Amino acid sequence: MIENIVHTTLFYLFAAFAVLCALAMVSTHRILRAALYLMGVLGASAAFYVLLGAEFLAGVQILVYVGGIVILLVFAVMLTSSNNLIEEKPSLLRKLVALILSASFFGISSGIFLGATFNVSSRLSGASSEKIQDTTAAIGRALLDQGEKGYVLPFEIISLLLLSALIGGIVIARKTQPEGGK
Amino acid sequence: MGENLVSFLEKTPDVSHWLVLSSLLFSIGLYGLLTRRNAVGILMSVELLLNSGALNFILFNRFISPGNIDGQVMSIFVIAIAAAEVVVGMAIFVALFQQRKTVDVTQMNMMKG
Amino acid sequence: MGLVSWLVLLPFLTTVAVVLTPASKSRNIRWVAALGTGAHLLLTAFVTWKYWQAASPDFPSMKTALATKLYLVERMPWFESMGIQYFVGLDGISMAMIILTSIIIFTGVMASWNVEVRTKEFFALLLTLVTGVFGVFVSFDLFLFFVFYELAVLPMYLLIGVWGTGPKEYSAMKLTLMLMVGSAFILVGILALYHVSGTHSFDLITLGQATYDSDFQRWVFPMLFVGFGVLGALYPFHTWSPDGHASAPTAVSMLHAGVLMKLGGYGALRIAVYLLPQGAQYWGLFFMAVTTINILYGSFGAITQKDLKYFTAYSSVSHCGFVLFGVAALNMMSFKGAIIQMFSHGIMTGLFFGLIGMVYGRTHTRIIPEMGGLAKVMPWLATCFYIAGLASLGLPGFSGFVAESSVFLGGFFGNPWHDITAMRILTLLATCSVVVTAVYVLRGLAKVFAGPITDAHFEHLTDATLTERISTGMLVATLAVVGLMPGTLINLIESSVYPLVNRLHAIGGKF
Amino acid sequence: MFTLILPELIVILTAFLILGVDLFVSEKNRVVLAPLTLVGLGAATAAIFFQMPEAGALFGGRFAVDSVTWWFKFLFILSTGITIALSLDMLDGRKVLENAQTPRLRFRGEYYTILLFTLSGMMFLVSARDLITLYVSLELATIPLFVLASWKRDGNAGEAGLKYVIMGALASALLLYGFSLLYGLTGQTDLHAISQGLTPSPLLWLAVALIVSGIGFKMTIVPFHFWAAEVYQGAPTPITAYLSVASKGAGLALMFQLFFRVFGGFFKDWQIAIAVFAALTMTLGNLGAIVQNNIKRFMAFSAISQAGYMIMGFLGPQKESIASMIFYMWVYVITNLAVFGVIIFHSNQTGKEEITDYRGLAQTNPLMALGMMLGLFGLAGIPPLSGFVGKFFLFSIASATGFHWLVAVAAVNSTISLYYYLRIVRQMYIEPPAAGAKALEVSPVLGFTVTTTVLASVALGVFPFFYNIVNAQTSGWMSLFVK
Amino acid sequence: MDQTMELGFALKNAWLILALPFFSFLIVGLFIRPLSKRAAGIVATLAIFLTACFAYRLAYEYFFTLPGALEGIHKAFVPWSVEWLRYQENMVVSLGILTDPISVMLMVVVTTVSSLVHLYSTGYLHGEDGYGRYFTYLNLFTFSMLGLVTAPNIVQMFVCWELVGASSFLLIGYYYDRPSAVAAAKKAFIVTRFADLGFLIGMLILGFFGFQFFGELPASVTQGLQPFDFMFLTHPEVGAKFLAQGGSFLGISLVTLSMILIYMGAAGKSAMFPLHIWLPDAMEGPTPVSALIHAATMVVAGVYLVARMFPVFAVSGDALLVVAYVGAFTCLFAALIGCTQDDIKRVLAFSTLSQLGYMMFALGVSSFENPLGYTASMFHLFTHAFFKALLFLGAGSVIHAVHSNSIWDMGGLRKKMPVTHVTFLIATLAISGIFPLSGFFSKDEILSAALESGHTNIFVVGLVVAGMTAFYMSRVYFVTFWGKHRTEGAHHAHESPPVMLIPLIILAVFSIFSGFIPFAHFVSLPSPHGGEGAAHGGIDLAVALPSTAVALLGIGLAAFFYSGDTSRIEALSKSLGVIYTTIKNKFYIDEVYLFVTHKIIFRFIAAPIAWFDRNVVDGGVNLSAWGTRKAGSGLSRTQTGQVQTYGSWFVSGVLGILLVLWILSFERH
Repeated sequence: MIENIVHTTLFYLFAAFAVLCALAMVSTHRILRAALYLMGVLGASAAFYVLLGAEFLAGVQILVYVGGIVILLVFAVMLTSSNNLIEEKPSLLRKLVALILSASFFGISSGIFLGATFNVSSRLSGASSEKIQDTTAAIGRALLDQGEKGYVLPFEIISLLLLSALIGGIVIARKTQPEGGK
Repeated sequence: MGENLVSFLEKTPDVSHWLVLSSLLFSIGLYGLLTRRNAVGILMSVELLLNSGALNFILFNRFISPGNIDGQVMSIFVIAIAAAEVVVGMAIFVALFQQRKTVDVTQMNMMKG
Repeated sequence: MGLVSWLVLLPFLTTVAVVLTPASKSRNIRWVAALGTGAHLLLTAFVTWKYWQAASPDFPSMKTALATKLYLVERMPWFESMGIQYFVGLDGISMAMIILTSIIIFTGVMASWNVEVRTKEFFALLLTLVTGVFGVFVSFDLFLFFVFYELAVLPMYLLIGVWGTGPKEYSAMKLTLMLMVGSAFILVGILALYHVSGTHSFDLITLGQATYDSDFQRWVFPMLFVGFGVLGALYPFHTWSPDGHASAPTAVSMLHAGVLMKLGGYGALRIAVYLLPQGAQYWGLFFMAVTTINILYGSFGAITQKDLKYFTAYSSVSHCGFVLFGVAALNMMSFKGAIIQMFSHGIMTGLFFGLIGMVYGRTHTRIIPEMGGLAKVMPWLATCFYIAGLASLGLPGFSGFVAESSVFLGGFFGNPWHDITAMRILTLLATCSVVVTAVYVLRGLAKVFAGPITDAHFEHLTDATLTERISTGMLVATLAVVGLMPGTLINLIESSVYPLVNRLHAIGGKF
Repeated sequence: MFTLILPELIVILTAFLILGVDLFVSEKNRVVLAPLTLVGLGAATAAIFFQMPEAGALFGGRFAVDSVTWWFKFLFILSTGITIALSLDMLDGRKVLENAQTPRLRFRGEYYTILLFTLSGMMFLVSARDLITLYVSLELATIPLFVLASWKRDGNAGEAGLKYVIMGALASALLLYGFSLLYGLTGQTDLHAISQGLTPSPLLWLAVALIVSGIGFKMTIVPFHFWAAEVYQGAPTPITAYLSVASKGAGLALMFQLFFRVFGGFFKDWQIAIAVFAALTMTLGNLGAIVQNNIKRFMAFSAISQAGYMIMGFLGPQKESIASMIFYMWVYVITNLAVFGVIIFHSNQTGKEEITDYRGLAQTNPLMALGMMLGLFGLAGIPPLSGFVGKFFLFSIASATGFHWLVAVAAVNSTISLYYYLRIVRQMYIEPPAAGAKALEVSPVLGFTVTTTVLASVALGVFPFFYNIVNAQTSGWMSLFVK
Repeated sequence: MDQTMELGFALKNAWLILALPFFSFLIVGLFIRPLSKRAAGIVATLAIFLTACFAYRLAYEYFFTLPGALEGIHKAFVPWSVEWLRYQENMVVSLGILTDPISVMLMVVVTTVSSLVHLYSTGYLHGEDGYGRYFTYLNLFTFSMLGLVTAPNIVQMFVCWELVGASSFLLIGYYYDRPSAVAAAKKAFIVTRFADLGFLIGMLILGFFGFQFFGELPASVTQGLQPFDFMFLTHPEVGAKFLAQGGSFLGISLVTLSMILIYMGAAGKSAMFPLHIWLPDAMEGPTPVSALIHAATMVVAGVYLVARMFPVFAVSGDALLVVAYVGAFTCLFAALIGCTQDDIKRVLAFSTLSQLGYMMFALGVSSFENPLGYTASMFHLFTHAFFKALLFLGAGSVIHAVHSNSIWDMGGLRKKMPVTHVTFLIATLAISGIFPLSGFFSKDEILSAALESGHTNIFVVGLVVAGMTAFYMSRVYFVTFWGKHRTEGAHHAHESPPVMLIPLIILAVFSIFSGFIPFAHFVSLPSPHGGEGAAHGGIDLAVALPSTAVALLGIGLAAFFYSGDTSRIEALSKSLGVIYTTIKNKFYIDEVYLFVTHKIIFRFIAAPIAWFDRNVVDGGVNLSAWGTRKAGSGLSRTQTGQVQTYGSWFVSGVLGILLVLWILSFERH
């Protein structure tokens, strides 16, 4: 089953890439590089989505995440650290604590995952098993459907969220000197 | 050796493999969140966390209930929420930067005790 | 609105009236308070009469009763789904306590006639406090009881903190917190009773009809007893009392030592012993031992005190020990003695603190060695002081003797559940305190009032004013009336003590 | 059917209306915004009452209304309304002293709009019946608050915002991860369907743990509470008040949604954990409050300890649990807002936030001091104030489920809390006023707000009316989820 | 008591004997005293005279009109009682009046002496500030003493016992601005209080057994009685039950223990060694008070109590022995000290102690087989009341004239104060036991009782002390009235006013003639089996001759040493050296007490307790507060302000919950 082999190989390749990018992202001292590595992780994630059969999501991931959010983050970096793009190192203690915590989280959770039995759908025996074929259309319909399977409500809620984030962002970031300060 | 590899590769990654991957990404994100000194760096780590959450939804959608698209929809919302968080976070960091001339979180301890 | 509700409502209305009186005229405020409490005194007399009319026909039948019988009862659902009611009524014990409180608050108002700083707040808080106290004594729903219980404790903080002397903030805080910790344990006990009884009611009578297994009783009883004991100055939770009393203004000390500390003994008897007879049987001897320490320790502690208020506070620790001792001794006489001791000590210590306040107001010192020969310039106060002192050492003819002898007899006679020899030894040890009391009381009195005048400016001090005379005179008269005619009080309370004892025997069991 | 979502619609429409009006009126005339908002909130409340006996679902069951949602929504609207009333002086600026150090808040229109958006988020949160709606509305109820917390744009506000946003993002990520596991365990997003499909397993515990962290963040449960102190301190005081009441209420609602609806089947498994966390939260919150000097920080720790009491209601499937928690939440909201009313009044007038700045308030402003004292006593749970009654009911649940030790811990904690509340009372009543201190001016709105909240706080405790209604409506609710 | 019997007016209205002084006390104290001091004195005195008349009438009715009275059968009964204090059912204490020979006898004594002292005091205290107060107290004392005497039950006895103690306290401290008086009052009260502790505990034990036996005994015994009633407690069947069921504690039978404890109370009040220390100091009170309280009435209450409880004492023979030996020892001990004192009142006080010792050992040596001691003791109590009161009042008269208490400040007063002198002489002779004065009869009866009961050692002590009594009393007499006046005060002394002299004369008459009363006819030990004990009166020459001889010897010695110049006695005292100083310092008993109370109890019990309370117990409370605060500030250190630290807590919180849930689920599943 060559498909499977490709699938698996891709999985491990992208996984390795994503993990390396992620590690690089959290350990680099240059914040802009971190943004770049983040982009790598997110890109790899898009690939994961494709592997998982969520092509639409992969597109969204590339467009919104890589194209939007990371750019925004880069702007943020520019706006906030114009004169020191190189970050100082965190203290050893903090690194140690973080290492212990994240490692134990990883250890415990992956232990649980490996030991857990999932109610894996029987229809899913291979990558090409039957599933909703046109996910893009299905998602589009679902987002505006008011019925049983519809997501119009969270969709509207998220629009309110984005709106208020927008308004808030403007209010906060607007360049005015606060009154009465020092 | 080669046989082993092939038989290994022939078995497509199972739900737990995916989960371990997402858990690894999540843990790395946590590490970043707990160590980065630049607030924006922390925000990036948060993206990593949210991303692995979204990944979870998609992989579960794929493996557990391929008959619907709930997981994928959730991932879309997660991406939107991540965007909103970044917007707000960025605004706050920028405003803070105007006041304190830095966004090093280790120096953000004027209030404590 | 029945009569009993008015007992609580009247002080509350007086509080309101005080609040509404313009603050600029402290004279008017005093009068409002005096009229309100005076009216309460009349109301109490009337209620007592009504109670007597209602209750006296039942006296013979109460001898075998297993449940407390209440009179002039008013019931109203409150938080219905929880079974919480507004349930007030009277039995003999609460009637006695109401009389005590009514007397003390009236005399307390009289004794605070010269409070000039923030008069309005003072009287408002004082009356709030007393509203709580009346509430406790009439409520027979444990929730309501607890509400009033805390209401009675808290105003103390401000009363001591604002109008007190010395390290007042410290004392006020200590007092409030210790009492609140005590009430926390009470709360645990009350809730446990409610849920374990399965009656879905906080009504004391209903709870009394439920059965509790003995393990449960064993752990809840000490919770309740210690919880109430904190307010009753149970050793070693008594240390709020010396500091608190020493810092408190006159009327507050009077009310606190006179009435509030009684809530402890009252609650221990009314709730802990009544509801948990087996717990009481299990722990009785232990608490007798602890209260014996109280009694001796308080009296020895009083010997070396230099400050009159500390002196009286330690004596209160000792005397309140008798109350709890009586409660823990679990028999008819000791219960009766405990109740009479509550009444007696209330009046006596009210008198003591009132007098100390009056003397302090004149000499501006409470340090015993600094005073001397005051009897010459203030014969009235000296006489009253001597009377209070003699009453406190249990001189027959005053109520203290009636109480203490009952407690001693009760302790000595023992009960079926505890080792009689141990009880007797404890009783005898407790009895020894009468000598120690005599020592410290007489030493103190002799130093302050007798002998030559020690300070030239004492020569020009004046004797008691009219309000002070009314206040002290009333208390002295009460002491003497109860002491000379103990039947008045005994007839009032006796029928209500029977159920407590009968329950112990009916729901008994050896461990 | 339409009326089910009417309150939310009214709130959202009001938000847009405000946004629109704000665009077209001059700065001076923007004072009309506040009344407009309040009218909108009033209308939403009316809508809730209008729908009250009606329960049902919309959007294919993603949105539902039942007896519990009414009370939560009503509560959120009320706390938003009071928060707005408390903000008026700072926004419209009529009563702020000229030399006060507290800067006026700007951007009224945006302020109200964002508040209303978060309000709508909370309302959706209560009604959400699937993971996705729940998560999205939770974010709507959270993310705009980051903005509000740093609205003042001074250093402290920025720091507060930073901490809030980072911790908020972390919490939201953890919660999301937990949700994803729930989804993975059952393949469902519908809360009811999830609860049917769950069986106890380590994976479930991992999901629960992650979810608890998200809830703990909202409700400030130890050890997820650390952000609260700084955020409360740095945020504008009305927002602090809002965070301490509405946001916490949202947390409680979230916990209702998850612990009753989803995990209700095996409460015995998490019961002890709840007890432990309740004990930890109230104890550490109280201990933290003892040493505070800044009144807002102080209130933060007080609020933390209150959260510990609140979750006692989750200890067991008692008939009264729901009513007790809702009642306590109500009581807490009203009482806390009364206290914040006085704090806002005081800091508006003096610009000071230290506890010692309250010295002698009883002599300069006796009524405000009285209100503050009653409010604080209410928080400490002193009878006959409603705070006591509320706590009593919660303790009763712990007692009924056999957690007597927790009752003891909680009751002793009440005493500790009394200690620090009394510190303020001491400043107000016992300490003399600073030399030359004059009576501070009380604006009518604040005066009215404080008065009504204090009165309500007393009345809730004395009159059983409110509790009885809540109890009557909600007593059967839990039996649907918890066996 | 036979209900159909006709009672006379006084017996029917017996309550008046308490009511008169009580209401007089109230009215004088509350209403008259503030208005007029003079009126207070008059009213108080009149009231007591009225009471005295009533008591005489009552005594007459009791001893002469009741059926069988003339045959010498005097039954005890309770003519009046009301319920006073109901401890519980079957445990009721009533307030009442018990009439039996000794109570009626003491009513007479108390009212007589009291009324005379009242009268005397109107003169003695004339013009003093506390005049009204004084009479109030005196009335209170009279009431309490009468209550004690008439008590039908042990609780009333105790109540009045305490009340006489209190009024004694008030009267000793009458001069409250004089520190010595205050100290003496305090001492008197505390010492007797300490003794009363024994009484109280004894009473508890008795009460308990009384209550227990009460239910077990047939109604014929308990009819109309209560467990605390004397008539019940002293009932022979109760005594038998005591012996049978009383049990023991530490090897002592409980009945003995309780009687010894009760005797402790009695010893305190009657100032038996070692509880005697208060009585000499009590002389700080005004002299009439000393006469009334500390000589004639209150101090004999202890004797009275022992007599009252005699049947129970008799049940426990050991307790009686204690009574006898303590009495005898005190008798000797006090007489020894009496020989060395200089303060006239102190000499009298020690003589009182000594005489009380007589009474006590007289009771101690008697038994149902040898009942003479009982009668003798009561007889001596009776006569002693008069002559000792007379001595005190006489001394008061002298002090009033000389303004000093020391006998060495007096001298040569026999010319200046003839009436005082003569009456004092009569009293001296009476106490010395010279025929035919009253003391002779009663003392002889005591001595012969001791001899007859076989307690020869006690008899010898009694005989020796008789001589010593004569010696030290004559010493006082000679030093005071003979020789030259030694001070200005003595020089200017003049006779007291008539109000003071009249009581002296009346008492002198009593002192002379009361010995001739056929006392055994009226007072004798009721035999346990009904009927009267065979007490015989009359003079036993075998005793009378030696006792008279030693008395005369004592007087002679006193005359030899003191009638003229004092060099002889100085030489003698010098030669005795340490022994003399020890005796003069009252064997340093006071110092021992002072050491025990101040140095041991105050310093090693009270002060440490106070310290312990403030530092350890209170320290514990403060420590918990401190600990809480420390925990708070420690905790606030975790609030570092570092958002990533918070994040770490957050994540560890998640892991923590996970572990908790996991472990719990292990336990459950």
